[in-house]
Amino acid sequence: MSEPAERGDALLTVDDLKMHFPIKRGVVLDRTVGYVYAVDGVSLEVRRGETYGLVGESGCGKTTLGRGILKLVEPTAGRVVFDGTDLSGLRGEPLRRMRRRMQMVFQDPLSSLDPRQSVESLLVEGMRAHDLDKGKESTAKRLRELLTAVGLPSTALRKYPHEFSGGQRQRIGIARALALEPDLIVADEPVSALDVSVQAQVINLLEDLQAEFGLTYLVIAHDLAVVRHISDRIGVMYLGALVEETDSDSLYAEPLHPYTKALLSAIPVPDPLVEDEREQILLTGDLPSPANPPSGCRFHTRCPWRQETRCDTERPQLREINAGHRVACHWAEDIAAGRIARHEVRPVYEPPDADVIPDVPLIGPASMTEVMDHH
Amino acid sequence: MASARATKIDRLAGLAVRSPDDQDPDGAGPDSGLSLAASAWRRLRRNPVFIVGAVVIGLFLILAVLAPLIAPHDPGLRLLEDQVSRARNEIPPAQPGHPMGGDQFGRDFFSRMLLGSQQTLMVAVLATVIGLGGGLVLGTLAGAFGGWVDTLVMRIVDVMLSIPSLLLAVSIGALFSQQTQFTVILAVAIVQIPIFARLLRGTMLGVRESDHVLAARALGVKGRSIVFRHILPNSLGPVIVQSTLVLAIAILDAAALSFLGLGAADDATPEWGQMLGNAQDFFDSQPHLAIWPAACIVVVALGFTLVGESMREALDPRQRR
Amino acid sequence: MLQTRVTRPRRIALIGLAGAVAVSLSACAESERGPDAGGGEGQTGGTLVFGAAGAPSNFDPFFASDGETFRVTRQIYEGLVGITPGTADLEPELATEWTPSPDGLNWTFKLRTGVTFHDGTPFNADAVCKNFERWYNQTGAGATAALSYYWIENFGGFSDGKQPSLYKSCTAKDESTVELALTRFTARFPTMLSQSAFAIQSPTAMEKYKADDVKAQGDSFIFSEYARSHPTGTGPFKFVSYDEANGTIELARNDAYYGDKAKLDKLIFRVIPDETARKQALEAGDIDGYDLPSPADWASLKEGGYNLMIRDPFNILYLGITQKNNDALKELKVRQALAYAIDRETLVKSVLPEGAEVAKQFYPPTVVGYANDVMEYPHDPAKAKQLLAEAGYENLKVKFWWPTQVSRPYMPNPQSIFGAIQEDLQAAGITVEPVSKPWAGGYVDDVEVARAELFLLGWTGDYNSPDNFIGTFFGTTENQFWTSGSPWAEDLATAIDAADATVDNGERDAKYQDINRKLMAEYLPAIPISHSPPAIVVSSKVQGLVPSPLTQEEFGPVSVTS
Amino acid sequence: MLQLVLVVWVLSVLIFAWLRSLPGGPVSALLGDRGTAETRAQLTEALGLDDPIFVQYLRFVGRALTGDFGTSTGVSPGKPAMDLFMERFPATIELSIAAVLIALVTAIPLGYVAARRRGGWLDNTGIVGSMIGISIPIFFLAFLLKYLISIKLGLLPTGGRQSATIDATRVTGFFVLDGLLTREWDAAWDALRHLFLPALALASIPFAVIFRITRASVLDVMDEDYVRTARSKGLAGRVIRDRHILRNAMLPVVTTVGLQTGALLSGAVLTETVFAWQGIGQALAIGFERKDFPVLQVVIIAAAMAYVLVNLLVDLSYAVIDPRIRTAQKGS
Amino acid sequence: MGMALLEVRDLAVSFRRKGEEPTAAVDGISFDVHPGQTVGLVGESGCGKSVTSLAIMGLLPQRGNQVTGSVRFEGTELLGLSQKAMDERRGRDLGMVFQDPLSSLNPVIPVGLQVAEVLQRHRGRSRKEAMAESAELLDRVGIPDPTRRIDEYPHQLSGGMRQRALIAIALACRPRLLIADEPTTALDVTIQAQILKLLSEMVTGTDTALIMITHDLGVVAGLCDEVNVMYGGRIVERAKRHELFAEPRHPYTAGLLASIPRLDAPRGEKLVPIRGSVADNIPWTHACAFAPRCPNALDRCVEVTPELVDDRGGMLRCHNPVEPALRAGAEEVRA
Repeated sequence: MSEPAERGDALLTVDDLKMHFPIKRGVVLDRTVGYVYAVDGVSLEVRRGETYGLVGESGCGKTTLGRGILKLVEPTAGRVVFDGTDLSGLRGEPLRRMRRRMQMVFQDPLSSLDPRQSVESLLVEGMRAHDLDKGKESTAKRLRELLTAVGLPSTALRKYPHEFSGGQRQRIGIARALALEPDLIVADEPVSALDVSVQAQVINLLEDLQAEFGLTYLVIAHDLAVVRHISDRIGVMYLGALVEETDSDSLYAEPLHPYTKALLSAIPVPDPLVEDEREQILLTGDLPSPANPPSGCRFHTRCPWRQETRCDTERPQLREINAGHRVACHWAEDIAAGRIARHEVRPVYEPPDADVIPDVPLIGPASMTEVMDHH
Repeated sequence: MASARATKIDRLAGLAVRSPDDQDPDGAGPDSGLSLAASAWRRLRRNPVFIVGAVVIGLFLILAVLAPLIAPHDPGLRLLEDQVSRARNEIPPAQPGHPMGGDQFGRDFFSRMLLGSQQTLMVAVLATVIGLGGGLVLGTLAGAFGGWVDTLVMRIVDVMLSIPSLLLAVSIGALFSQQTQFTVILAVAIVQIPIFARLLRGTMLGVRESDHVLAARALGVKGRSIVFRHILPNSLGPVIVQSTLVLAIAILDAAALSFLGLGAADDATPEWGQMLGNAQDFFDSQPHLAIWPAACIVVVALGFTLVGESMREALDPRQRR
Repeated sequence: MLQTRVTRPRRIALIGLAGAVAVSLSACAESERGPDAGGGEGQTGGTLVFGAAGAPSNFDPFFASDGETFRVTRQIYEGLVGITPGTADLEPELATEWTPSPDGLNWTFKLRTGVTFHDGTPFNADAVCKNFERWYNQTGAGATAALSYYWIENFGGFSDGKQPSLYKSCTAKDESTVELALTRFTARFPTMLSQSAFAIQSPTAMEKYKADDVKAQGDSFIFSEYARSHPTGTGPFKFVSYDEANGTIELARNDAYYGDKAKLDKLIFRVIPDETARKQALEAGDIDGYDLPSPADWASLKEGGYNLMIRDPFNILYLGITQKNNDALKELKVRQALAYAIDRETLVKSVLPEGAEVAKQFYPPTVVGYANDVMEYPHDPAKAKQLLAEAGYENLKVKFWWPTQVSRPYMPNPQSIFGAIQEDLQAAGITVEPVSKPWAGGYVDDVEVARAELFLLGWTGDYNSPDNFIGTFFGTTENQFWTSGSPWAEDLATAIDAADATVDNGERDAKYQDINRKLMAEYLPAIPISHSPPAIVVSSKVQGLVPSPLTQEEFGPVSVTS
Repeated sequence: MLQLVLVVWVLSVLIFAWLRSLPGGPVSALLGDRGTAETRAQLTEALGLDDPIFVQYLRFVGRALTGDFGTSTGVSPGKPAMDLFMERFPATIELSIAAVLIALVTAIPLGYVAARRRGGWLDNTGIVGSMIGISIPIFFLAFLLKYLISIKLGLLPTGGRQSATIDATRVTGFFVLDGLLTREWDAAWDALRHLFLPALALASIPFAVIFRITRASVLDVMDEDYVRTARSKGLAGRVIRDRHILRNAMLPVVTTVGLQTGALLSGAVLTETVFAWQGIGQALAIGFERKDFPVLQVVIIAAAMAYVLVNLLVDLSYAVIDPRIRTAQKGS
Repeated sequence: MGMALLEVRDLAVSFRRKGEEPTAAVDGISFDVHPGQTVGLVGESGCGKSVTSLAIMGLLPQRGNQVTGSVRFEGTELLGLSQKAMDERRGRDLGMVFQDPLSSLNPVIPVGLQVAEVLQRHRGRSRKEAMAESAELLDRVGIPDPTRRIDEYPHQLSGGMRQRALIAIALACRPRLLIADEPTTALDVTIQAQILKLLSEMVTGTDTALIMITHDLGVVAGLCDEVNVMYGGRIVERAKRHELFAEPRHPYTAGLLASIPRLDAPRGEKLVPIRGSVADNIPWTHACAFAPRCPNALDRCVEVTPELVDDRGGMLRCHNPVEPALRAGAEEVRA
């Protein structure tokens, strides 16, 4: 965004949120053989009017965190406070009412739109659920406003989702969220399913809408370039926890966490000059299984700055190093100051757990044959 | 462990939740933008298998509707009884007014074949409707509520599924002291209930976790509304396909019950399966009494099977080619 | 009450008593079967495979009551008395002659000598008495009607004395003379001994294999080892094996047989439950013959060159009437109206097989006491309507039970018979409400406990005796027809008993004729419909099979050409 | 395993209650038209059928625990139901295995070729054939086969498991196998001749299903990326077919074969009746007609168990074929 | 630069469906690849880049498509080659790495064998030799503990390891040409960096040529010598990578560059999107397919098909290319 909106108080506070999912297995009897620690103690704050970007690689728990915040999936522990209301105890009707104020934009615009509903009924449905369709006239007017806002022609109302292009569908998804006049929009990978040439349209739209309606965004994405472009502040997640949080500019300028550094250096830049010169911090190995996270610092198995002490045993907490810059690394200052040198990391190869589908902890397989279909 | 039959049904259920355009991105064909149903219909319309099946079913339906008007005689009246002789094993031959002669009781065989279509259709449709209805109720209960309701319903369903279907139908058929067309329908239908229930529940569980249902939940749409406006309508595809196939199965099962002597005792209103079952004894001497109903059953069952299978193929993107 | 003094000479009495049942005396004179008694010039050797409709329940005929079992045991065992092949007439078998005391209570049987059981033990008076003692001393499961049906039917009770028994004692006078003492006179004795259930079995084998070790278990009975795999008789065939996995029972020629040795090396019964399958097995040459071919197949079997033998009908199909639940049926006029309404001539012609006859009374004409001048009910719908009107039941409604999943010799196709009668009744203005039930799935129960109103049922005679028919139907007042509701029920039962106890032949014949006349004219507790002939079919290779009206064929004289 | 026990127990209760509520029963079956009200009552008492259902059930369970499941009243009167089952089960297994073998050896190659030549005459014939296979009443097909081949042409026996005149030694109850084991070649050949037609009729449904699943599965697998990878390696066609296509395509086929057990048991009731095959299918058909409760109880429960067990085996056999399952199991 | 290893001339691929007009997926593209060179094919989904690679490899489905033009590999025409002759070359001279490493590996065969079977096929190795060599290859592509891995199945490996295994398969016989079709799209960025590094390591210093197919301009910027930008089944621009990124000439290339957020761009800079979507293409027959979305479109663009012509050392297919000055201006802003 060109001009960051005025930064207000916290609209959303997440406090030590944990989301663990049991892994069930067994040929004859299902039993819980372990847990996937999808989100394992995340605390963050989203301020009114800002865009908070949550970035991380697949399996880091960012999507689960987003759904947990909206209570679409029940968290295991921790608190989510939205505008002063603790959502943890909220259930049933009050929770449903609360949903009006927190909306979601999904990754896949096609699958998130019911193929059997026209755009009109898609948009009206949420309004009806919250008694916002006061009358035929006013509803029609509201629909026109929404379409104009997301840049769709009013003829779109009678059409069905499959008749639109990917970018347009995402606009419909955004309009659906907007229809409820929410305060917070959680956008989960809002552009990653779109063609590159179309991504910019949606990114710009999101920015414009924020300016127009004073929205607060929580943007979840794996593409750091996109997140950095759109967000005021960014949280970097690794294996179920935040490792670094700061504003967008400082993140690029002075990343403090080794993981953030590696992540930034891994992103290719469409400029040969930059590419030819830059120094890459290549991480070895793969993301450990969230069902069996490493002890101590979750990153220590791959960290080029890992130290013999502390890293393996003591889990670093997020701590504020500079103003508004929090890092979960024992040695952040020393690394920044160059007191600790990078070293080789011998890859500790850990095969991924075959059945663990970290972000989809929903139904366990009914039998061995059913597992087959999960490829 | 759920039986593999149950698993198979669950897998069928899976075809509804698959995303419609999971083709390779570069080969995006002309129908990549169409919805599941629309593109399925497009594929169906061009599928000769479907067309043949649809034509067969169409003719069968027309016949069933018009049969009472065309049929020259009452199928229950022993009009030609005087030409029947047990002693000489004679049945009335074709003659003016009775183009196919009479059956072993001297009833007009042509009229019986014609009206048989109506009764056969009734058996097929009623059995399917009852099976589907029961399955819908159970499946919706399980699929919508989940939790212990799901567990309970599915345990019942699993036990039912662990008995081979014809065995179950025969057992149910034997339960009635007086066998009528309705008991046959019921026996055939009850066997289908667990299949429908499991199928629907599987699909619903899949659809329940789909993005658009999540979206509806995020919108704050009420639970009932989510079930009936989103989950259920989007879960019906495989169930509809299955119903088409069950229409065929019902006709075949009814015939099997008759063969085992569990068909309707009263055959004044004819039904093909029953006619076939009862004609087995005369196969050597009067083969046409068996062959005609058998041929009609095969053709109609084939029609339903063709339509059902082509619908399944059309709905299953993996088979899209 | 049965003690009628007989004053005629013994010889006459013998002739009278035996001859009253067995029409021909020649059987007695011909103490040994002639060399060609089996008929035909059939060669010796070979194997005959005969199709059976069901598995035998066991091989101890005393504990059996079904035709499938008797068909097998009849080849293994013999009784004291037998039936002349092709007739229903008595002839000597293991006893060469028998003499009653004048009061008919003590019977002296002279036994055939030189006879041994298949296990090599001798057949003698002692063996005979051991059989009778065994029968009489049954207890527990062995004394239930499901097992000792024929004993209970014919002799009544057991040694426990709960029910009176016809049997009193058996004494072995010498090696080949047996004296049987009865508690009363019955015209059925000794003909009743021709029934397969009273075949003489080897006491040694029975003891060795614990023949009486039967017990009720679960829903049925467990038979003894003897009954399952060691049947030992004196007949022309010996038991070899029962291959249950393949459904075959194998018998082999008894080379030690005292009479004409069996011509076949082996006689195999193969179980093929499905009727159509049986016919096809014959046509394909898998079997050489089978019993009770469906009348629908008769014509094609004959055309196919098979030897279809139609037996004389020895059964009765009747339209049962239960007076209990429908007041209208208590009226004689209504029952007569039903009789007039039914067109039995057409029914017999179009629905029943060749050789079937309209039944004028409750047993076939070959049985003693048949009255030629009973009241007849020709087809007359007008008369039927008139009678109904007179009785005040113009709009008569009846529930009509008919069985499914069954075929009996007297009722080859219940559905056809029901359909024909239903149409006739309706033509006479009677409203029929059909109730169909599977034979073993409720039909028999309903009929037996008099729940039905009209029903189809019948009876196949076991041996030539009127009592075997009408005695079974009306011998007690508690019966399926609910005759106890009628004033004449007691009279009828008494009359039947009296006739049976009448020693004098002519007198007895007259009594039975009188009963029959009354049954048809004054009582009409049910409506006799027809006598249907059961058939038996063998391939053209098979010679020497003499069809028996009692469906009791013997395979000893049978031979096959290859 | 626990669940299997549970299923069996629930089934036993259901089936017991169910059968006892059927009209008619052993008394009618035993006495037929020769019963009188008096003898019926006497027999009912002797057999304990006048006791309350739960007493009867307890007695049944008590006996069942000692391996006694009652005695047949109709199919083979007087024979313990369990003995009857054990004796007839091999017959049905023999028939089913033969049917599955026929289906497998014809359907898999045909399905493969049909998929490779999609749209060709063989493909179209196969599809139409398989659709007819599941649309034709199996008993009618059995009947036609018997009529044409056994009766009209006289090529094969009309029914039974072995000619009555053959003197064969019984070892396992599988007649063909017995013949081979005892070197009674004529008995084996004779049993095989008896087996062929019923197996062929019974094979119609598994053939249709296996053909279709093989075809669909091969079509699926042919489109898989790893087949493209295999082609990109320049591998020989045979290697691609055997190692890359068929091995993967067989996974759904294995499940299907397991699922077909149910259809086989259903089909066996009809086929065995037509061909007078002394198996449990025939026992069931007769059992229902003659209300042979002990036999029905044993056979239905055993059929359900066999069905569940076969499918459990199929599930387990997956691990042998599919390494993905194997490691998942190791992990648990 | 010597003789080209691969010469693609007028390659066109069209798909036919029953009862439909054939659709052209690739519409007459030509390019050369020289030994040791890395050539990029860049474009969005549906531009025909993957179809091109499959056509070169002869891996298009056997039915329903028509391939015309010429693909010469070391002077041999590949398109007309028999299946057998093509099999001889595939895996030995031509290797390919696919997009989805999980689905591209056979799930029921151990990884080692999947590598070894190429060696058995083309190098005539016995199974034992091939397995040993397979372990070495896995080691070379950076799979730790290769002797254990060779007996494991694809699902037991992580995404990155799977892609390494695929690369090992493709490189097993040291092919002259390696085609990598979106090899990192399915991977996370940190893994992507590993794989890209591995790929460039494997080809630099050898004479193995690499065709890199991707939608990610960033990937191309760091890897390729020459870049072909594809749109609607045709090449619209070709240039050396420095030239391409410094002075994009085609409005599509320029538009792409301007529309993607760059990590190094200052925050607050508004993205310039390309309007419309890929579906808004029009056929090349009498127009420029990009015209409906093109900010520079002229009337001529919808009347005359632009030809691919030489342009400043590269090639360009545009009636109204972007002037360097405009881009230079943008460059300044950034600097």
